Amino acid sequence: MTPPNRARRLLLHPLLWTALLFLALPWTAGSDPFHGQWSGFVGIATTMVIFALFASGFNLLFGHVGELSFGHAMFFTLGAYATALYANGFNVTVLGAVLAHGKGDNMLVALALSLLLALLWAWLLARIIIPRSSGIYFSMITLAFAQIVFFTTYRWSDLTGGEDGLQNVARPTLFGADVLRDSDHFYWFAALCVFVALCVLYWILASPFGSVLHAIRENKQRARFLGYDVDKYRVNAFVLSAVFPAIAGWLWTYFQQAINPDAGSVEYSGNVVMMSLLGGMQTFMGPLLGASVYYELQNEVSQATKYWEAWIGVVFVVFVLAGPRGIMGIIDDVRTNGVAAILRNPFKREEPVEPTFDEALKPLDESPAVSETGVR
Amino acid sequence: MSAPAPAVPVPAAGTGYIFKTSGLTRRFSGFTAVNDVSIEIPEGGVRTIIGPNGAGKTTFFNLLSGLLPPSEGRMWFRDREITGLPAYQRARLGIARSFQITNIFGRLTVYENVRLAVQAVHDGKANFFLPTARMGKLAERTERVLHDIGLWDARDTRAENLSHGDQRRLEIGLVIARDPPVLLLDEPLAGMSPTETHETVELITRISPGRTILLVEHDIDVVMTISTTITVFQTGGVLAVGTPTEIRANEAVQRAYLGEIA
Amino acid sequence: MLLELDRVNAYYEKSHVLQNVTLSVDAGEVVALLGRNGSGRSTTCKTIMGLVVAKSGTIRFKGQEITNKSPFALAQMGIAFVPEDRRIFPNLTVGENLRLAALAGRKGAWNEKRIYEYFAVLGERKDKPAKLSGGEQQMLAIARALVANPDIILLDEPMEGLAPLIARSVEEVVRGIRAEGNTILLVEQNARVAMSLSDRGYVLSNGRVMASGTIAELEADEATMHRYLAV
Amino acid sequence: MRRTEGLPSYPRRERLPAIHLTLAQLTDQLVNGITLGMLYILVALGLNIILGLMGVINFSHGSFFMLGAYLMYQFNGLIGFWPAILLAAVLVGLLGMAFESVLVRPLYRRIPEYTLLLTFGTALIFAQIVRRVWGDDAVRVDTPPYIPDSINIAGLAFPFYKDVFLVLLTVVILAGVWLLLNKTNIGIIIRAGTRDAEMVKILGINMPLMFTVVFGLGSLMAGLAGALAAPIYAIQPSLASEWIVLTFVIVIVGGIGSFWGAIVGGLLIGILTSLMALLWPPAVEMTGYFIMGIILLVRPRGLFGVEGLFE
Repeated sequence: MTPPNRARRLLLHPLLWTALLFLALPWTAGSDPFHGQWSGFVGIATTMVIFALFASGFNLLFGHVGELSFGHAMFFTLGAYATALYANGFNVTVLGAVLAHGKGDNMLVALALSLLLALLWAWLLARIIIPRSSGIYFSMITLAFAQIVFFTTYRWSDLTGGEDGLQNVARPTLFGADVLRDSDHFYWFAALCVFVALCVLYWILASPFGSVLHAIRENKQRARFLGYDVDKYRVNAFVLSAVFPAIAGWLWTYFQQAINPDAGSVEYSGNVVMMSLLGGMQTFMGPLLGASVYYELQNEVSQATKYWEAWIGVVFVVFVLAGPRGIMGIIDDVRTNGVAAILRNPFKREEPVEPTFDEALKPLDESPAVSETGVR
Repeated sequence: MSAPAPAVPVPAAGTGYIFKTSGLTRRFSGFTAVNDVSIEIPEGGVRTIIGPNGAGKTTFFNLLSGLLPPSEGRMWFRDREITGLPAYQRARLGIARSFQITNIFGRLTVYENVRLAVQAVHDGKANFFLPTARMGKLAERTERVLHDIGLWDARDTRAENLSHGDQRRLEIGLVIARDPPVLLLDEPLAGMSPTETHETVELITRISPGRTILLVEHDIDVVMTISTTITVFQTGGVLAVGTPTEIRANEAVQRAYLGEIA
Repeated sequence: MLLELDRVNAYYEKSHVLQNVTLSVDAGEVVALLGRNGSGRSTTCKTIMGLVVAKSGTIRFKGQEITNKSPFALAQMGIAFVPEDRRIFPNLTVGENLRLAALAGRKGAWNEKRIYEYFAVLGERKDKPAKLSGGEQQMLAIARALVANPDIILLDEPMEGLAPLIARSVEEVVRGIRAEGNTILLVEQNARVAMSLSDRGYVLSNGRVMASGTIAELEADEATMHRYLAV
Repeated sequence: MRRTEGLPSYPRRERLPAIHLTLAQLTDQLVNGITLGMLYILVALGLNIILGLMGVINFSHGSFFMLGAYLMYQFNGLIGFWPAILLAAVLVGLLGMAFESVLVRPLYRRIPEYTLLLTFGTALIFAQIVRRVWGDDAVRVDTPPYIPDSINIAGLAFPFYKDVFLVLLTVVILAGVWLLLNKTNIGIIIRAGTRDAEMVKILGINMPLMFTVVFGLGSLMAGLAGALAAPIYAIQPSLASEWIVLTFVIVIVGGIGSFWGAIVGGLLIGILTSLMALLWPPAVEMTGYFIMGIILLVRPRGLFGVEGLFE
């Protein structure tokens, strides 16, 4: 690589832009933290960064492996409940044995528990789902399994507090100092955690492992014939993509200081799908942008109408039809073709590629690529 | 994250044949594409399979490379039985194949395409999470392959934007990237212009020493020039095997292609 | 002319599979498309049928331009296509396969009853699921084309992959429907068979028409025949 | 999925130890389950036919069910009970046809996930429209006075509309759908199309039109189920999301594109869910998902999911 090229690459580095985005978020929408003028937006900014991580984790699977999970809120909610249960303590009878735990205030232990729970569940599911499904079949199945988690949090009232959830979760201390109680401090804490996690995600995607995922997204069959154990990669990707929502759930509990079953609902799963698509799902920045735009939109529209979700739906539908590569895709188009060309022909966008082989309705992935009668 | 690759040592050469099949049969509904084929394909050289449409050539390839399970019969790669082995493990043994329709990673760059193929050799190694750029050996081999297939200058192009001929060449690049002992090339010249055909034939000739190439091809002129032996398939079975000269002189073969007027 | 192709160009992805193909078929004629595998014969049929996009050139049928029309509209105009892989619906009965084909077809000499008389093997199985052998599938595929009473049948490799004896019986069927005065554009690997069935022929190679003429003319041109058809 | 009051009315009883189950309770729940299953079947079969023919999965299918119920509620006061059911179903069917030709059609060339995404977005819109028009609170429809409340069979009292009339009507409707699929020309086209839509086109059938018609038909079935269910369940905006996930589960359990799969899957989940209400109430809503998990382990393509569709 020639030096100017390297400088250019550094300038366009997604992590740099991520950092800039996180620095900029609290300043938008009329806040001016330098002069102590928080307009309540820091709460929204915190939501944005947490969901940026959640959506990025989801997008590892959708944008980079090509599998659309409609149930990723299950990992978010598992992480969140693990944290809340650890922080608040619990006392529950399981199979005749009394399990009890007092309040815990070490947030790293909470994080470890969140990850453990999410990883176990993800691994179990991956072993069941991955060899048996792909395409929309995969989407439907993940959606259904997420419902098991949702209804568990909803119905197991002794443990989870049922519909009301778990309240009054204390914010953790930093080296013994109770600084995170303050919402802007918490924003910077969350932003930093998310940034570190995103660095790890970026590293994964840039590694040889990540490029195999892209290969699988582009052409499963070819990857297989290069000697890759495609299902093993898909299982690993599935498990990895559960890690980031779990971390996001951990932050979410501490941020909200409460958790209820909604966090694992179809809506939450669907929201991150929308965020990824709005931002641009095959890019690293896409889900981050998408999460920010989503909550900005929600913030603005919800002040005008209580039916704001309809407008989010409209925006989403328009993107699916006319801009399936999301905001990043539009930026890309503008960079390559210039604004004038886009305006002249606003609907001529690069379409996402069709699958190389018709895997849509094949629940089993081992289906022959050659149709039965199409033997040559 | 990646478990170590299953230990599948590449069987040593020396059995004399690269592939052996016994009673290999594949049926589709109402149609037997490959019918009781028992052959041995000798090690080395360009072994071409020709035959009319529907003779079962591609299905035979699909059976050898593990894309389709056989309805009946067994097959061996050197002295190792591969009948039930999944496709990716056959690829790890060194059985590399290209496809009739262009089958590459469309939205990745040419460089990434080849690197993925090269990298497949290292699949399962501990350093798999290191950034790709730092894997020097990979880069070296990738560059070699890109030069070999003449796509070095196009390395940063997205594969889907290449011309048809270049896409087909990239496909061959994917096949040779891990330096496999066997190449299964399914109609590598399909849809190429005369110039592209010429270049690709040269490429195939250049990569053939030290390997066995199984070739399905329709361009008879090319087949006659580069083949060591030709196997003629008809209606799912083997009609004839021989050198190009023998095949040209074989009346049954001429009848299969032309009918009696020739 | 019933069907005319004028300098038609078509691509599969980026591969230029038809290059300035010009040919015509008159009513009542059987025209053979000759050539080796991969020479573009099947693609010609698919392009006529609107299954492959013609990037340039025109296709006319009964004087009307039909380039890149939807397949169902072409079928309703009177073009029947028998694809090389037959594409029988095995989840339907033999009778249902025929009824489906007759739905959008026209009334005429062929109806279900006559089909069963003509193809006895189909008549025996009309109420059974169409899980048929290769030869039976081909019979049904041809019957499916006939029952719509089309003006022209595009017949793609009817004997492909069939054992010699069965191939011969399919050949006889084609000969029979030719004798009834049907117009056929025939793609056939075996030049002898193709030529014995046809009035005229076009020789294709690499997506181009290399030679054309009456069967007698083509037979006389041994050099061309050998160059493009033989091994 | 926020609140669960609107879930199909699983009876909320005190938890009873299993030994105290009486035969009456068991029968009661069994019949309940059959009713529930019948409605599931109607919704799932519509979805499954669309899925089988077009490879399109419609997340808004649950919204069509919900709209059927609301429209029934709306028209009930205006034109009477039976015409309201009919009109609601037909309107939802027409809506489905418009939906397909305007929104879904541009996406056929893309990967199927995009239709899922699109219809997820439209489901959000439908939910808000319903909230805007009919409010957040549940509405109710009563059966007309001339329909008896309950009927005695073998000494047991069954709610007439819910457990007798509805079940019988659904059986008739399903028989009709079966006849349509197996004995009519449209049925031949649909069955052939699930196998190879392009070849059907080659045979001269206007498949784009057929897609619209079949999408309308499937939507009509969802709308009809909604209209029929209106007198039984609380009608509220959350109906859509509650039903759509279970519908997916039934399709997975029964097998994609399978007629009998939808029927067996719907009944199985309806009945087992109802019985679970007796055995272990907290797990009621999860029954279907557990069944799905088990089926997935044993038969990944679902009970009837073989390659041949509608066989």
